[in-house]
Amino acid sequence: MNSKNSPQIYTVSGLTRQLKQLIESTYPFVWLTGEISNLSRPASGHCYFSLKDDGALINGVMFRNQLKRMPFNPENGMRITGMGRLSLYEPRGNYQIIFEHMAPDGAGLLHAKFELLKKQLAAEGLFDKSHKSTLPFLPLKISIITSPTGAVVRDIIQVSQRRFSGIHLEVVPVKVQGDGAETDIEQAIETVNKCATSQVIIVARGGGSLEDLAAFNSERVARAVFASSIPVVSAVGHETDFTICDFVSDLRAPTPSAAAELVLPERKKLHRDIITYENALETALKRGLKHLKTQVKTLNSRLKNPRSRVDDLRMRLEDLEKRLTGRMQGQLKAHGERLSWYTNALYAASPLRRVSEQKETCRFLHRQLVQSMVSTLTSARSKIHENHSKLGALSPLAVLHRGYSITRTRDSKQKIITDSTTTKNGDSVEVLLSKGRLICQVEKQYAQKENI
Amino acid sequence: MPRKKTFESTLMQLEEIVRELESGTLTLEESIKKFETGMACSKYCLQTLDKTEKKITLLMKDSQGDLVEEPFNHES
Amino acid sequence: MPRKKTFESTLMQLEEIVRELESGTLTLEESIKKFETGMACSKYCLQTLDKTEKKITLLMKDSQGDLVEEPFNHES
Amino acid sequence: MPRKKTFESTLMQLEEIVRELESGTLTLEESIKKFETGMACSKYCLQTLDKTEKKITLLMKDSQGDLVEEPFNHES
Amino acid sequence: MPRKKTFESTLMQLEEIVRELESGTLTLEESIKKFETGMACSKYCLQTLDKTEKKITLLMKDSQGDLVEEPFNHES
Amino acid sequence: MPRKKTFESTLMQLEEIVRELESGTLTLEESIKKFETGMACSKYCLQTLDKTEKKITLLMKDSQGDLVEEPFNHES
Amino acid sequence: MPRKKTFESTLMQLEEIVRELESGTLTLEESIKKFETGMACSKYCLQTLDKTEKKITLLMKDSQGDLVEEPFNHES
Repeated sequence: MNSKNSPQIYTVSGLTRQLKQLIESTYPFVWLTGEISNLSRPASGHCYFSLKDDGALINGVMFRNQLKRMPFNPENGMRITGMGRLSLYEPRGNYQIIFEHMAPDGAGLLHAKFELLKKQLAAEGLFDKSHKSTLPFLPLKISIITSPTGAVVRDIIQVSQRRFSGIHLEVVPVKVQGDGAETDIEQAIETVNKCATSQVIIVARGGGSLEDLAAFNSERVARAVFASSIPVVSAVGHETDFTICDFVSDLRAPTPSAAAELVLPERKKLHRDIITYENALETALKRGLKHLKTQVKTLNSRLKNPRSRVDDLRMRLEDLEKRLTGRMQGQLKAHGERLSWYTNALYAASPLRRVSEQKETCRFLHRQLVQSMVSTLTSARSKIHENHSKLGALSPLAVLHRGYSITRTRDSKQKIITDSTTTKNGDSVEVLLSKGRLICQVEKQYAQKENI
Repeated sequence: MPRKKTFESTLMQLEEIVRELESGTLTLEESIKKFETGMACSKYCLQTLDKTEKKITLLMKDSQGDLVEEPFNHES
Repeated sequence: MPRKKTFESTLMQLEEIVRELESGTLTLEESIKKFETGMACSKYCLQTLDKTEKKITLLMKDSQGDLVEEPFNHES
Repeated sequence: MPRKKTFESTLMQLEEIVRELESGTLTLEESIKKFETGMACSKYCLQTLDKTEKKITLLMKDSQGDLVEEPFNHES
Repeated sequence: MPRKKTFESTLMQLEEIVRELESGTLTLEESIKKFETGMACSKYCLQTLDKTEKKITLLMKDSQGDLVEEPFNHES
Repeated sequence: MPRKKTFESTLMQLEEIVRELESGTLTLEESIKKFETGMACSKYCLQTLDKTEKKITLLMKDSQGDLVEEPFNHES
Repeated sequence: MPRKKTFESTLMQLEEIVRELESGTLTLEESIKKFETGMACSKYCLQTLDKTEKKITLLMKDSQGDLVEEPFNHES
């Protein structure tokens, strides 16, 4: 409610903040021209000054980093044109301009414009690396946008032919300086793109002052370079001079002849390279082959011929067979020997000898038998003879030889008659004589002792 | 532009093949194939080097504003 | 044959055979078979290498032949 | 025969027989039987070796001969 | 005869007989019988050895002869 | 005779008879009887020995003769 | 005579008679009787011996005879 009717009341800080935002967003970059006064350079190295004209004064500052890049030293009373951004310093409530770049008036303006354009285009991304296309390795046609006269075109052609003679060089003549140069270059780039036969465009010019190079710093040329679908090599000025064209181009060459060198490979070197590759191919393959061959040959030599194994086996087999037959024959021989030994022993132990011994025993016994029988008989006979002769010697009849005789009864008793009285007359008696006997009859008996 | 691409890619292919062959990791059959391809690449590149035309011209607009190509005599 | 016979596989087979033969664990029959196969492998490898060598020589000659046809004029 | 007769198994049989014969524990009748078997083994081994040698000779001769297009058919 | 008559058993019988004969403890009749048996044993052994020798000679001759395709049929 | 008349027993009988006869203790009649028996014994022994001798001679002659297929039939 | 008359008993009788006769104690009559008996004994003995000798000669002749040619040389 209050806010609707009653006036808005700011705090100092609040207002200051809003002012700061307002100022800083409204004037991110401003170009400002004026006269330097109140210049002071404290120990910090920054440079504080005021820039004034007839009617007003504005505080300015340039920091040490930017100061370093300045080609001149700012002084009091010097009129300069500079570029910077407005900034409000809240604690003091004052504003100032922080210069990025400044230059003494005159040349300074042109330079400042260059810097501005460069910044703008950079902000737009024209310089971005992502937009830069790579150059063809070997362009077949090169368009050279430059002045058809003078050293620049000659240098480029010379270097190109030295490096790679068989290339199509197309010179697109343009004014490179003064009125119309900007348009010429712009149109030349467009034309070459329209023809679309070239693979590279070289935009070239010799060195010169900033004014001389104005066309190459122009926004139109820059945009034409950026728009070109054919890669553009910028070769403007000598070494240290950079142009907007340099920044936009796909490649910046320090000099025109350098541009030719960058765009074209050296044919001799290429040829040499290819031959080298070719040789490397051959060498590598041959080395590989040689290696493989060695490997195969080594393996081949290691591939053991089984013949030696066959020989070994043959020897082993022969040995086994020799042992087999040797053993068998040996066994047979041993058996044979044993058999013959036992056979001989059998013969030796044959009962033949025993038989003959027994025979001998038998015969001996037989002889003994007979002998003992014979001796038995002989001894019996001699015993009988002995007794017989003894008997003979003892014979009681021996007296008869002397004339005696013996008279016996003739009865069974054969009793010797020694007493005549024992007889009767008529008795038959037997008288034994030395030789023979007599049978007598008793006739008479006489008594004892009467007979003598 | 097809041809422009081919010289460079062929040269690169050749380089790659040399690297592969020198690495010694290929089989013999692959090696031979690569070698063959490499030789073809080499041949193609060498021929390309030989066959590029040698020409210096001047691109002009005639009175009607049409483009004309004229020989450019840079030696004068 | 089920799988394609390549130089490398043949070489590997040869190596394997040499190793097996050297191990001395094969029977006589196996030895002979292995030896036979080994000889065939060795032969095949050597022939393949020879053929390859010839092919390379041919390719190299071919590539130099054309070059001679169209010499570099900037070298003359 | 139930199992395949190989050179090695036959040689081993022969060795076993020789060992048995040399042990002196066999009867004459057993010895003769063993001997007979041993001789048969020996014969078989010898013949196998002869055949093998011939085969090797052939292989060696062959290996110095012509190119063999497909040397691996005995493996398929 | 209950058990098979072998060369060894016969030779042993012969040995026993010789020992018995040499011992002198046999009766004449026994001696005769033993001797007779001993003679028979000796004869049998000798004949067995002769046959064996012939067989071995034959086998050894045979082993240097022709190829035998299937020498192990007596084992089956 | 109750027990089998053997050579040995007969020989022993003969020996006994001789001893008895030599002892002189026999009567004549006994002697004659013994003598008679002794003569018979002697005769038997000698005849047995003769037969035996012939048999052995025959056997030994035979052992150098022809092959006997089955010499052990007296053991069966 | 109760007991069997044997050669030995007869011989003993004869000896007894001789001894009695030698003793001289006998009467003539006894002597003559003894003598006569002695003579008979002697005769008997001799006859017995003769018979025996004949028998033995017969036996010996029977036992091949050749062993003892003539054993009783007292008869010659």
